Amino acid sequence: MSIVDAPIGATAAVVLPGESRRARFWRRFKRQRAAMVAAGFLIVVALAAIFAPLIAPKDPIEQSLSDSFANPSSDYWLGADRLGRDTLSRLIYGARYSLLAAAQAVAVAVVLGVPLGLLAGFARGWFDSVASLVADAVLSIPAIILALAIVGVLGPNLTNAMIAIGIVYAPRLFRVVRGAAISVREETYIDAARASGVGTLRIARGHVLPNVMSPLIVQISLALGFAVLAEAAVSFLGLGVQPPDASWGVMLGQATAQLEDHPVLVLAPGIAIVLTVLAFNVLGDGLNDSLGREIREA
Amino acid sequence: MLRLAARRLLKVVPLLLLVSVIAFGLLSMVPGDPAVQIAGEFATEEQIAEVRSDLGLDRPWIVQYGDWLGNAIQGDLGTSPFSGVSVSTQIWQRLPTTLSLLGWALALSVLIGIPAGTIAGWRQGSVVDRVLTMGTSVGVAIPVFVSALVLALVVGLKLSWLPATGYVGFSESPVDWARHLFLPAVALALTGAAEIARQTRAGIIQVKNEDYVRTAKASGLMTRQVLGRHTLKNAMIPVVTVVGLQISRLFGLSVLVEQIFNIPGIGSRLVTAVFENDVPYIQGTVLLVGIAIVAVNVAVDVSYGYFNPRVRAA
Amino acid sequence: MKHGRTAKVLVILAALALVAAGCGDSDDGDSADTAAPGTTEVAETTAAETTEGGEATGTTATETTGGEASGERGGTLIWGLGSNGANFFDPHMATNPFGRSWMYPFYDRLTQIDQDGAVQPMLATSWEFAEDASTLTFELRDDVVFHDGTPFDAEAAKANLDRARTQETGAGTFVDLLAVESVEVVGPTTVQLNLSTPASALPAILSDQAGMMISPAAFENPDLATMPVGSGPFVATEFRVDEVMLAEANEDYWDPELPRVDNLELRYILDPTTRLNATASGEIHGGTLDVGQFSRADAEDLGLVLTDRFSTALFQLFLNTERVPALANPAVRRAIAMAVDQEGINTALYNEECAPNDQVFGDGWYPHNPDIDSDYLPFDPEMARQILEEEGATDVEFTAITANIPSFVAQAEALQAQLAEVGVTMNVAPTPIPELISGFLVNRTADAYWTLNPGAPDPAKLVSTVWLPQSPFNPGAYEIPGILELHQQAQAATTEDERATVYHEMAQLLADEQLSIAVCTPASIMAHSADVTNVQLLSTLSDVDVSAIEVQG
Amino acid sequence: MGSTTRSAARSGRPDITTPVLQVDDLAVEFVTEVGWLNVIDGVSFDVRERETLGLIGESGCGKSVTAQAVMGLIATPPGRVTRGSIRLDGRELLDLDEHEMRDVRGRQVAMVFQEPMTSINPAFTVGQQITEILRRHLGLSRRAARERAIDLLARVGIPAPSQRVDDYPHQLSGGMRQRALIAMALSCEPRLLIADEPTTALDVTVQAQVLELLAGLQDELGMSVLLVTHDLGVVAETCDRVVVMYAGEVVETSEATPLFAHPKHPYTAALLECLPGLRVDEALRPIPGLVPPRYSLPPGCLFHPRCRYAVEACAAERPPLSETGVGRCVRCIRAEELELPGVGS
Repeated sequence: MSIVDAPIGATAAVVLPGESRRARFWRRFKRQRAAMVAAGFLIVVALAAIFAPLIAPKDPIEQSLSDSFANPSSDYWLGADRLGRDTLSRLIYGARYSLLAAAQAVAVAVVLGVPLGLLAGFARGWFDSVASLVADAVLSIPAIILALAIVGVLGPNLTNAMIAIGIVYAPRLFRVVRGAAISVREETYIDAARASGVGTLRIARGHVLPNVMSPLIVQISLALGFAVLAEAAVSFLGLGVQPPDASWGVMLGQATAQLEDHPVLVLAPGIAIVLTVLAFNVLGDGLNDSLGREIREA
Repeated sequence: MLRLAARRLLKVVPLLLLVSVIAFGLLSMVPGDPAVQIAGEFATEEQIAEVRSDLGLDRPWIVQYGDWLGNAIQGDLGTSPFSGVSVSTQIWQRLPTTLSLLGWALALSVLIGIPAGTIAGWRQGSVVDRVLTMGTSVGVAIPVFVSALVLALVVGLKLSWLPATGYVGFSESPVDWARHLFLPAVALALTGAAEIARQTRAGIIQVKNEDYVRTAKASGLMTRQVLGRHTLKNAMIPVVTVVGLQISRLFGLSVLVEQIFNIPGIGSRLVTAVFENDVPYIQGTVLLVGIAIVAVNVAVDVSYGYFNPRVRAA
Repeated sequence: MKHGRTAKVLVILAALALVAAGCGDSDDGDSADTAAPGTTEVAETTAAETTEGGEATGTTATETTGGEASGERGGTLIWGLGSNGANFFDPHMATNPFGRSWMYPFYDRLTQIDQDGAVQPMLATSWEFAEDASTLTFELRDDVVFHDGTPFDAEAAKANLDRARTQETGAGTFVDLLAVESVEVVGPTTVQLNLSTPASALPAILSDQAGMMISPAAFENPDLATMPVGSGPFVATEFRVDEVMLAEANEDYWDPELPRVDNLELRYILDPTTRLNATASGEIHGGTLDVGQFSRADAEDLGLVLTDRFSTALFQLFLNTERVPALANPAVRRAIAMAVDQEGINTALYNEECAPNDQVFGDGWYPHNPDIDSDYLPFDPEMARQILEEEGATDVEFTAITANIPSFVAQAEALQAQLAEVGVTMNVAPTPIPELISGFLVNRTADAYWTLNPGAPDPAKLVSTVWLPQSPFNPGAYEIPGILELHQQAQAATTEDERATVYHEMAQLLADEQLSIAVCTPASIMAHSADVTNVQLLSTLSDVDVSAIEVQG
Repeated sequence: MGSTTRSAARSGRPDITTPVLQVDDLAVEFVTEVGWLNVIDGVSFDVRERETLGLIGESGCGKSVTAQAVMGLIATPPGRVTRGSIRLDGRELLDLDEHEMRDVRGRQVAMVFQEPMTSINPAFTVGQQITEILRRHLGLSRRAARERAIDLLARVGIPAPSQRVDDYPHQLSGGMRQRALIAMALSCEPRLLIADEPTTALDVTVQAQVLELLAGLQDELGMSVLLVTHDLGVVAETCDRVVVMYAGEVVETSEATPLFAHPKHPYTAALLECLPGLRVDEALRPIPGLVPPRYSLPPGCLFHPRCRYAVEACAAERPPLSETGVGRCVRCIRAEELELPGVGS
């Protein structure tokens, strides 16, 4: 039977006997080319962030006022900003802050959202109603305003800004995890485990968490995208990364007025943000399809 | 249906209370003391303390909250410490502007998002689907304040097809009102439509594999009926939820868009309030928006009854 | 089938680049532009004008003739203002140093300052000091009526001056009138101020908020803060907070030449990019050009006309000498001043619109000491490092707060880098504007504060705010030797020449002391459409008196 | 459940002129992650006028795919018909474009599915879903369609049809819903009804009622029925002729009675041996091994690894489907020599 390379698209998911969950994930993920490209791009950005000192042509903070707003040239590949700092170097170092910010924010969201969501979904009862109430209340207040208020209270710096964004995103993770936990809780094998005397906590860790993992991983990927965007918004209002360091959001904020005369100053961080967020979203979709539900063959 | 709505409304009361606590509590902790603003740079410590007590800021938190909530229920959200103008009037003056902007943005988002999502979902795997999917991913990825500025600069100023700034009330001239709101609404609708399209696509894909859609096809119904009636109506539940979420998201983003397009809505006043530390205005706005979003969520829940008769009977 | 998706992704990325290429940024970086809530001299963010733009292009609206106004009154004037603030229509209570533009159309003052900086009559036709400088007597006009019908006479003037003298909180007008012991009505149109100490600056100071005349009947009116009741050329009709003040011409204004339009709209547009766009798109007639963001060419490219004027403002780094002991040493401060590349900053950050300046008084203002040029403390990092070593101040470190507005942050970052070159570590902490006053002035928790002082109608006011030991902007209460004597002398000098010589000496003293590190003096620039003429700028930065503006077509 | 085949007792003999449905050498492929997968290969059978043909086989043998192929419901992607022809009253359905096929579906060929709970749209009333089909195919007015819908509900045995017509699906029991689906399918009196496991999801008592209903309507409307099932008991009850499928291929075709009495293909015989109801005295003998998945088929006869009578030659090459008497064919090279035990009546 000839195996013609199948077109991508709505393929019927096939369960090959004897295939481990991980192997099946990789077999499917390899076929999601867009997701692979996105993953590749993110790895490149992460490496650039880690090895910034080696890659960046110049010191991102070093100023030369005579080169203020220098146009892209062999010396300044992407031109220089108002203080004569090399845009490319700042972009590479900026990756550090933007990714670090995203990671911090998502970490806060996970620490806050996941355990509470798991407990609420699994334990139900008063805890669930109270936790859901708080989550709904936080979700009822627009993200940007809440973040601004929290940063206002904690004081403007990168970590506080990311804590704020983490708090704002936590209810979303809470609801995803709670939803998954509730659906798993209904499964018969949970009753079977409980019937055989397995403790609630072990059930939660053993059965509920693995099943919650796949929707959670997808949400985390989307959360990272959200965090990069949120960091840009907060930094744009001057409440994020403190000078002289700069994240992409800060670079964007500082260059807004020069959009007409020096578009590259806005373009560089703008494209970086859009591509990174796009990569996170595409990766999220890819993960979603690869981790998705297995359709038993008819 | 009514019982469902009543039960849902009952659940709303504690939620609103919590929103008000967050709105009041969080914002009253924001540093930067309004009393110093009013007293001026030459005031002495005592004078600042005196102004603070006039504003009632020296009372314990709970008392301030109780007082504020009591008034809020009667529609009085306090006064801005600087201009002495009541917050409620400020919001009331600016509400129609923001509602027009959000109305436009939501309409555009829905009119673009749902059809795009339906086509992408119905023709899953086709080129159209992949283009639309990638388009929505990009749409979601572009920061709103970037698209807003580009629209303002390129379409507004350079091409001057549409006004780059300002707002004209509907009563004054509906045409100008629409023209002034178009660009900011598009800037907002870009991400709004993308989000709705993604959800509609997922909904359509899930529903189109249902047995009853196969039955409809097997009965030889036209695509218009199979897709338009049978599939769409059942796919709408998740979509309506997302549209509900969009309203809260669009308001948050409109704060920046109103600023860029200089539209005198609740949002642009919020930016100046944050910078002026006009806490009563911020608290009033956050409370009002919270109530509006809770109301939207209730409406969304109740709408499930329309889409799913089984819920209606519950 | 094979290449399928990869090719498509690359195509998308390319398309994306095009889309993103169009990407600008969000609204103007410094979305807070000014919104100088509270009283600090957080500038309107406008670093205006070059020095050579000394002369004012607008005509003076002095005396009664009202200059060469052309023909009869007509049309509606819409002007964009970048700042608002607390109680900004009650001149004695308003704490926003950039609120003047909102008040001038509604409140007449006792005196006014023409474009050359000379004090001219307004509600007061003439004034004179007694021989022993113990009193100052004003002769008042007899044909002035407030908007609410109350006639303006000596009683009204006394009521206003007393209110201004006793209002402890708010605009600080009581500091301006410290020298006034009491106010006496000596005639229906004559009022006499009894002075405890000589105060030659009073006539100039009374051209500002301290000299604004409010209708006494409106003193107790609770919404005076939002509905001005003065005797000015315009009468307020409707006010919407943070949005617009609508006004119509005052039909029975005492100066027949004014106002030159039927209706006035003062629009609050915080964001400089939006303001420039609004002017370019014709939504408003004009507004302040934020030179920290846009060059003159930008405005002219958009087909706009520029009216500029020298200003009494100064970009400077205020220091708390108590919190940072090393900064208590004038030599160290001078070394820091020499580490600053004023010319470099001017070109990079102000589009060449902020004249380098080592003394505190801008060029074009009479207290400016011509012998001190911008190279008095030359840009010489080598020498600066040397002095610091001699003074044993090799590890100076402090934190400077500034408004979290991109242009301000960029200026602070420039200083940070230049100071680092000579071994001085200045950390920059962008701070939300409401916390700047409490940070530096009230709780005194900040070491230094980078900002713009908008200037003042009279040098005396500037000195009392910053350089006296008890001045609010001298939190370290640093005592400059001889400053108090010079301040007294200036107050006692009656003619402008005498005052000029005293201030020249003071300028020399302050230039040596560098209690606040002076960088440059911005000029005020208004960008407006061509069909708007007679735009009168004030000496304080980016303040405009729209009373005399005329709109053709 | 009596072992006699119902068909013999029915009134008219099935007309043997041109068959209503002729399926010839049909092959269908599905795209999966491991590439194109051939699901059914070389399926041929006919359904004659007023006849009930049983299409039986274990789950996964491709019988449902065959039924859906006839209805043109194979979505491309992921599926596609690669070979063969499907003729309805002599008209080649595979040549029709989607638009023309829509006029056939529901009008000339109708289908009833296995899951009554999910095969009816929960968001619309039963009446709405029936009138929609009537108006689409017959262009009836709103009122006429409603009357006809009520009449149809009555004929499928739903009590108080004039109220039930405005009920939502969740207000009806499983049996009632299957009756409503049948009403929908038969609303335009189609030439052929394809019933894909119509009673599998119902409990036994309701099962019998539905089968009774189908037989009654078939006589009344002179309709042919293609019954897809894995339940030999149902086949024995209702089918005139039977087609046995195994792993995507037809292995035996025959009249119902002779098939049960003298099965020709070892797989058919083995199936009969599994039937508890039919043999009281002997122990059940399950078929060893599993149905081979389509992506790893054994060489030669697909059943040979599990066939008790398999010999060397069976593994050599694929046996053809050959005629063994009037209207009977079998895909086994040893069919002639083997005497396979049947189920005596």
